[in-house]
Amino acid sequence: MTFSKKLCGMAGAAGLSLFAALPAWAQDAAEAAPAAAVPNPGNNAWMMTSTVLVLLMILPGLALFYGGLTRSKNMLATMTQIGAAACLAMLIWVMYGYGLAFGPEGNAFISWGKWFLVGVTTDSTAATFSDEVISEYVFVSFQMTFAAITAALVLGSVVERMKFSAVMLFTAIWLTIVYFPIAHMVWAGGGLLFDMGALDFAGGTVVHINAGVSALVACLILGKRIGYPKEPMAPHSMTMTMIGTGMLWVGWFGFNAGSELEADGTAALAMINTFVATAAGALFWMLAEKAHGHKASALGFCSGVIAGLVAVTPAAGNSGPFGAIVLGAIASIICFYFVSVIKPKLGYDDSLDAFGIHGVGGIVGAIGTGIVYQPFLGGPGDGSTAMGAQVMTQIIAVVVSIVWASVGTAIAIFIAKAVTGLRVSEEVEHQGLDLGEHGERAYNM
Amino acid sequence: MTFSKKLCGMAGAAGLSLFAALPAWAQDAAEAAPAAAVPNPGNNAWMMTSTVLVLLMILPGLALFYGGLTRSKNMLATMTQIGAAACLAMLIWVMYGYGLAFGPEGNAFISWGKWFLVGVTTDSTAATFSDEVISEYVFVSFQMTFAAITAALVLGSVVERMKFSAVMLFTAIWLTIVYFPIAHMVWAGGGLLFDMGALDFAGGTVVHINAGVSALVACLILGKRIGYPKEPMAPHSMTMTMIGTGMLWVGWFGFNAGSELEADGTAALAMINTFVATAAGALFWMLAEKAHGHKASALGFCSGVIAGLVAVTPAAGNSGPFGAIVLGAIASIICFYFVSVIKPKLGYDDSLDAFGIHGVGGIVGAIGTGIVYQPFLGGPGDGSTAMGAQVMTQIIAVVVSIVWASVGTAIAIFIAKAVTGLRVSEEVEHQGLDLGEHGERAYNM
Amino acid sequence: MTFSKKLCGMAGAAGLSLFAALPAWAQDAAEAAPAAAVPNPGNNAWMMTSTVLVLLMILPGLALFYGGLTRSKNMLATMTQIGAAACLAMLIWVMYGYGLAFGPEGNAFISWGKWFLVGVTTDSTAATFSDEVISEYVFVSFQMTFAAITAALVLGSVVERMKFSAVMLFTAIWLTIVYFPIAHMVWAGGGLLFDMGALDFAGGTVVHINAGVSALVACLILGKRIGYPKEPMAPHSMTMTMIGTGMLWVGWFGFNAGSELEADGTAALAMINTFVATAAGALFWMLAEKAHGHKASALGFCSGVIAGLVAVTPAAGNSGPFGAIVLGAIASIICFYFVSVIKPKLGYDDSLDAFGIHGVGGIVGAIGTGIVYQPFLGGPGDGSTAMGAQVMTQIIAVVVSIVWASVGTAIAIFIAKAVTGLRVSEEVEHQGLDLGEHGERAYNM
Amino acid sequence: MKLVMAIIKPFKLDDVREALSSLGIAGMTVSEVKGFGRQKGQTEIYRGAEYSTNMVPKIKVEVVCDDDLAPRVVEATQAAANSGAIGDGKIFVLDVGQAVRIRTGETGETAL
Amino acid sequence: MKLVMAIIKPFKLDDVREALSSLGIAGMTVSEVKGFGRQKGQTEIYRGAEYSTNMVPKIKVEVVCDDDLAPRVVEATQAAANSGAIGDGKIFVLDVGQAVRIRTGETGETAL
Amino acid sequence: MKLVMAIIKPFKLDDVREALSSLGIAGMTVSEVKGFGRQKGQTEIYRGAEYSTNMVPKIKVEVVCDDDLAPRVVEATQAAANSGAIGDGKIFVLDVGQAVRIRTGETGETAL
Ligand SMILES: Nc1ncnc2c1ncn2[C@@H]1O[C@H](COP(=O)(O)OP(=O)(O)O)[C@@H](O)[C@H]1O
Ligand SMILES: Nc1ncnc2c1ncn2[C@@H]1O[C@H](COP(=O)(O)OP(=O)(O)O)[C@@H](O)[C@H]1O
Ligand SMILES: Nc1ncnc2c1ncn2[C@@H]1O[C@H](COP(=O)(O)OP(=O)(O)O)[C@@H](O)[C@H]1O
Repeated sequence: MTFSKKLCGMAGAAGLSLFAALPAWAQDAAEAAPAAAVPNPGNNAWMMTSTVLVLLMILPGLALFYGGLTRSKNMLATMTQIGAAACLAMLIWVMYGYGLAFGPEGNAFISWGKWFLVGVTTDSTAATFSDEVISEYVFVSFQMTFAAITAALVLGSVVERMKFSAVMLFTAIWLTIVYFPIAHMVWAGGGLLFDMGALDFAGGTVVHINAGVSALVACLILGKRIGYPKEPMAPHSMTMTMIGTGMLWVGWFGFNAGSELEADGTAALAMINTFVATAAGALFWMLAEKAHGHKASALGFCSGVIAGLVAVTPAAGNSGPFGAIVLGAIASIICFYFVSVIKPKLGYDDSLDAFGIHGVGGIVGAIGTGIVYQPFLGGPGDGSTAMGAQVMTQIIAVVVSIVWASVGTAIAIFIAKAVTGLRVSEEVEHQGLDLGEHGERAYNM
Repeated sequence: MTFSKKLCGMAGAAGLSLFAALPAWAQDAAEAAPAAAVPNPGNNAWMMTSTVLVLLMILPGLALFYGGLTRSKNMLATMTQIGAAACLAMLIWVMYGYGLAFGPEGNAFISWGKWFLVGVTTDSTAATFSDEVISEYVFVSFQMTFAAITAALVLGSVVERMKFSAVMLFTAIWLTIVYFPIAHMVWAGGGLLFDMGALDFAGGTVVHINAGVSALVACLILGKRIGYPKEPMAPHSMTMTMIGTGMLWVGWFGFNAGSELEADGTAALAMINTFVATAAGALFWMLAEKAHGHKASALGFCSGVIAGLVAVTPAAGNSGPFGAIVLGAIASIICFYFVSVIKPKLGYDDSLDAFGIHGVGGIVGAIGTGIVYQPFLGGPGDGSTAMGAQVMTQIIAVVVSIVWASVGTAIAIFIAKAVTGLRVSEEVEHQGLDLGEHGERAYNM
Repeated sequence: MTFSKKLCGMAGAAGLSLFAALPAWAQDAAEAAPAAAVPNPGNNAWMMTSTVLVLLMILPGLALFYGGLTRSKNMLATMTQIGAAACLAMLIWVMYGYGLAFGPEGNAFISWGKWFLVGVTTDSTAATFSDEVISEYVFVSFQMTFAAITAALVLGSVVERMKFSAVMLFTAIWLTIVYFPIAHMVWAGGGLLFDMGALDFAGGTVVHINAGVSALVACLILGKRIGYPKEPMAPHSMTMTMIGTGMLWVGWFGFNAGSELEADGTAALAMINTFVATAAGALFWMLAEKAHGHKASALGFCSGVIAGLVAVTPAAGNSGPFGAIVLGAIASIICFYFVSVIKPKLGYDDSLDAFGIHGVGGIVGAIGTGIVYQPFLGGPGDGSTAMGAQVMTQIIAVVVSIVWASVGTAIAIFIAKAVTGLRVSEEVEHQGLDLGEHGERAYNM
Repeated sequence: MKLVMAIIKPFKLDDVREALSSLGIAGMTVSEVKGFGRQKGQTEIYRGAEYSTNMVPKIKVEVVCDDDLAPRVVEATQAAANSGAIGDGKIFVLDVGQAVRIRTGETGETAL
Repeated sequence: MKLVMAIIKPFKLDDVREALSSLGIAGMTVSEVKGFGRQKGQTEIYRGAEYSTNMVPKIKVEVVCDDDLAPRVVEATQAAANSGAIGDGKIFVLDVGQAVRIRTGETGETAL
Repeated sequence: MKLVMAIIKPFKLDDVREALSSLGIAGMTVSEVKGFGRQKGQTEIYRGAEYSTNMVPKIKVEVVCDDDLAPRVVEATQAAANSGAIGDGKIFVLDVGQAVRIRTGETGETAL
């Protein structure tokens, strides 16, 4: 349908090395392949597994990671917001989200068509980066989980005070005016950033910078929690946060290695990178704590895991393992410094550091991908784009995402505020959103 | 071995569209394929993954979902009953369960042969719905997990008061006289309901209606918990229930998409349906709460997820995504109404609503599958069976299951009562089954 | 590179039955296959899934299983030690661990080469036991998770009192002088025990005996927890231990069925064995408790699950299902007897019974594998090696592992003691390692 | 005024609360405690390690009432919490010098 | 000496602690309790089962001080814990016959 | 009768219980509390947010005994709970007007 499809056609056999240089899903993956193409069950199997793994990241993964960090009176509200926002994203995706992001017609900012998945059948397929195809329903499902988790990630900054109704309305608007366009721009052939050659293997820009920046804007407009930062608001269950961390890591392999769309050697590279960058992130956050005179903490471990995962996301298939280790370590240290030293000075209340980790880590990862991609650093690039040029492209992609996400989020939040009031009453905030918004307690021991 | 095998042979190339109309595993899947057939590793991989996912549903999934809803003094008992019943089911399955359900010889109600898996080797294969095969050990394992989870589901109505010994004895008898025959009738070639053309993609009848109805009968005979309904019996940890819900959803993809036995486009259809029907179920339960003047609750979210999953189970590969959404939404609203409004009036004590959700949702799903299957509603049917006729077939299958499950469960419970006494002493019930039956506490903080 | 490679070349078509008799990964799996060989996506998909499953075993699986058994004041420390040790193992693995265990050059005890994964690309492959190959990055990742979990398992005996810094240093040394050599000896072509024909399908010797014995030696040197055994130290959350147990079981399919390196019928055999041996282990532990005059407990269930899993690990593809059942049952009873009757008399403080279950169960499994392997017991062996001879080989392998692990662990612990002091202060031990070592609490309800 | 402090079995809480309500007692404060006494605790066994702590979960109910009502509070509590089995618990009565309602600053019996 | 026992709303604990500190009170003991009283509890609904327990989480603060200080402790607590809404809680004052500091064995007011 | 209320370090509970048993004390009631005092709490840091609550977990032991035994109960508790470090806790003694055994209705010292 779009420019990239032609690109694909021309690329032919030379395509593999060429495409390795492009963002994952760079060609028109959703375009039906020639009639003869039948998915290899191995690729379909891997992609279905990957899709399930991304769901594991959302529920229970992210719900526990975030929920454990809140106070116990807001545990259910946090988990329910994540779950319900993800569900809403799924329904919107099959109605018009897929069309807006990967539809058959489009321009540099948005696409259209295939509303309500019309024309998609059990026989239709989506192209991968080689000559293979996968079932289009798998591609639709896989991408659906990306939309769902990104919407959920944003909520990390606004928990413990935002109304449930506001969360739902915000999510619907935000997906429509922020997520789908950015996904199209970065991943779909003909998309603005795709055509510039920006590297984003598994969603550093689309998912993490996008979610992190949107979270920051949202919490700035929403305002601080009552008592913040004076009153202590320690995580009510670091145990839950650690369980969530483990599940996020496990699920992230679907996210990263799945973004290759095939069970091939590049998927395997994305996998090993997702191990080692994360391991480095975890250990270097703890080392940074030590260097800063603190104890190496469990929350530091968890935070480092996430920072490493975020940073390696755009680089997963675009780096060698040692590039990934360096990227994970550096992103982790920068995120540590940001959330522990800089953020307290700025005084805004991003409750669970959605910006401090996904935003900051995403930016480091996106730019760093331009560096570790180079062959002389062990990356899979062919050296045809100079490092400086690639880094500049990456920076432009980052800036575009930041601007788009900021403006779109502000619009979405203000609409949600006008319609729902946005914030719970002071009384509900004291008593907790579990009782106040959902009429339940998380624990009745 | 059975009628369906012949059917398979005759069906030949035309088989695919024909079989799409039949229940999953409809032909004699366990029959060794011709010597030359070697499983495609991709299909084997997907089916092994699916099998593992179903285990995830049981332990920790269902154990947490159910356990979180009980009082903390019965947490371990609930989890242990589920785990131990599942283990028992696994051992029985390889001894004679597989033979009774999918054995090489049989009639409309039961099969026999392959006791102790005799004749099954690493080379033997089971047919899928196309010309492919999968390793028979995979098929045996996959089906084993279905038996195990169904046995565990039944226990939801009797927790907090049934003796552990009674649970174990009941499970053994119930599997033998209820589960294996129904599985045979619905899924095996030559089975009564299979031959009627009842649609049950992944176990709406065999698993959910069966478990739900059996749960109802079991709790009616067992009697209410002391203090029910006067004393409040709030879930001791909705957090655990939400974790369990997430795991059940994640694992359910093995259940539903795995029931295709291949990693093909129909599996992908089952996958996307399992996403969207569930998302609709979750949101519509919460909407129903709102409409009823309550707050949208976390337990409502969880209940809606399960209701959606249950309803889409028979329809997973037998519906288009929007049929699945409607089915999930309707089932969820009906289940909400049933457990929140009707059940309190009836006054029986199905502690965790095994009937209210699995039974009711299963019935809605089974009958609804006859509707959403139609091509004019976006379903994959070829229109050869009129909607009315298909719905009638579905209703008959539902009625047969209900009758069989009720009678069999009553027999099993009465035997368990005669042998073990069935119910713990009043003192143990007060003190909790964790201490009284297992000598432990779930939490020693 | 090594002897086995030649063996492979010679084995040719006859290889399959021959290799079935050998440990998994027996040939030089890491050797690049001929240029033409391309991995079947189905096998790659299964191996990536398996790798992810092993991570699930570590985090959250083992972290929860172990963490739940400690007192709440040490929950985070336990989980963090497991997580951080696993991360360290991953980094060491890609730096020099893979080279020491599966490097291109080597002798009977150790190999070398491929430092920093040099030469491994997205195109390089590792041989399986048939003519197939898988991506080498997948093989590296899969094996990496084995090193990581084994390091984490050892820590079960020393929790609640060992310094975090000591844990990290110990792990680095222990992997280098204990794990990598034993992995090489057992699994790499040319390795001492491999060449002897010792059977170890998925790591009974390398992982479980090794971890169990090392744990015993480590806790003997470290000393008891203050108050042990007088003061009660009940598990702070059996709920967490049960979640962990479920995840370990789920993940173990990656461990066992993944060790076939392909998604074939033998992987399926390993899968069904991992179901039934575990089910038997769980139920027979509870029966042993009953027989001993106790109540059948939840911790008994969990312990039996692990004992069954440990015992079936070396036997997974080397036994028929009923051999596996017997093995699981016997190992479980022996482990029960060991930890409940013998251990209290010996008086050492292996806090979480890493030796009592992994060590003892591993030994039973390793020796038992020599028995259940025989064709007249339903095993897949071809009868060419007499049972007595095979059992003797197994015993030798066990003894070598025990001696090597004991000596190596003692060295590693003494170095850690010299450098870090090994044990936390008495005050920190009273107060808990969570606050004392990490500055956090697991629960702030 | 008197502080009536009762240590009761957890499942008797509802009965006690109802009994006190019917005496016109409008408020009480409840906490979870552990009791040692004649009643044996359950023996817990974890992998062979046996804990027979003799420690039993109990509920402590604290009610402040005026002096006249105190005997009837004690009586009603005793009647409601009684199951006839060992471990039913104790009631202790202490003197209270002063009571203040925080919201209004009222003192004495009107504060209750 | 007096034992001042205050039942307050959980989010007022910090204010009370500060108020007492500024009176020179060096120590206090705090516990989580549940209160029944005029303040209505939240209604919780779980699948149609409605629990309106009237049971509200509260914090109990116990401070032992010498007799002279007691009135000021009561006053300061009342002022700090007051939000003007139903359920702010109560303060009770009891007599304490003896106090001992475990570490040193000191008794009486010096033990506080 | 006297109510001896001791605030002690959690790991001293077993010692205290044994000491009281050997005085013939048959029952006691124990609860988990948090103490503020001279003993510093641990500083917890979560992503740069530092909480030094000065709040330390303690155990409250409540024993009712007859007047004669009270001094010995205090003494034994003080000896058993003493570790010599700051934060060992306090013992307070209050008068108890009445005691009732719920099971039997016995009152006074025979109820203990
Ligand atoms: N001397 C005491 N001081 C304080 N509490 C006591 C005392 N004796 C008993 N109790 C409390 O009363 C509870 C019940 O006492 P117990 O001796 O078990 O049975 P009974 O009340 O039937 O005599 C104990 O668990 C404990 O909480
Ligand atoms: N008679 C009483 N004895 C002990 N505690 C009481 C009594 N009355 C009230 N309380 C405690 O004080 C709390 C607040 O009382 P409540 O009647 O709700 O409001 P208010 O303090 O504004 O009158 C209750 O939750 C309970 O913990
Ligand atoms: N005035 C007081 N009233 C009530 N409890 C007190 C008081 N002072 C101290 N406590 C309790 O005693 C504990 C120990 O006191 P602290 O000042 O830390 O050390 P020490 O007992 O060694 O003087 C505190 O944590 C608190 O629970």
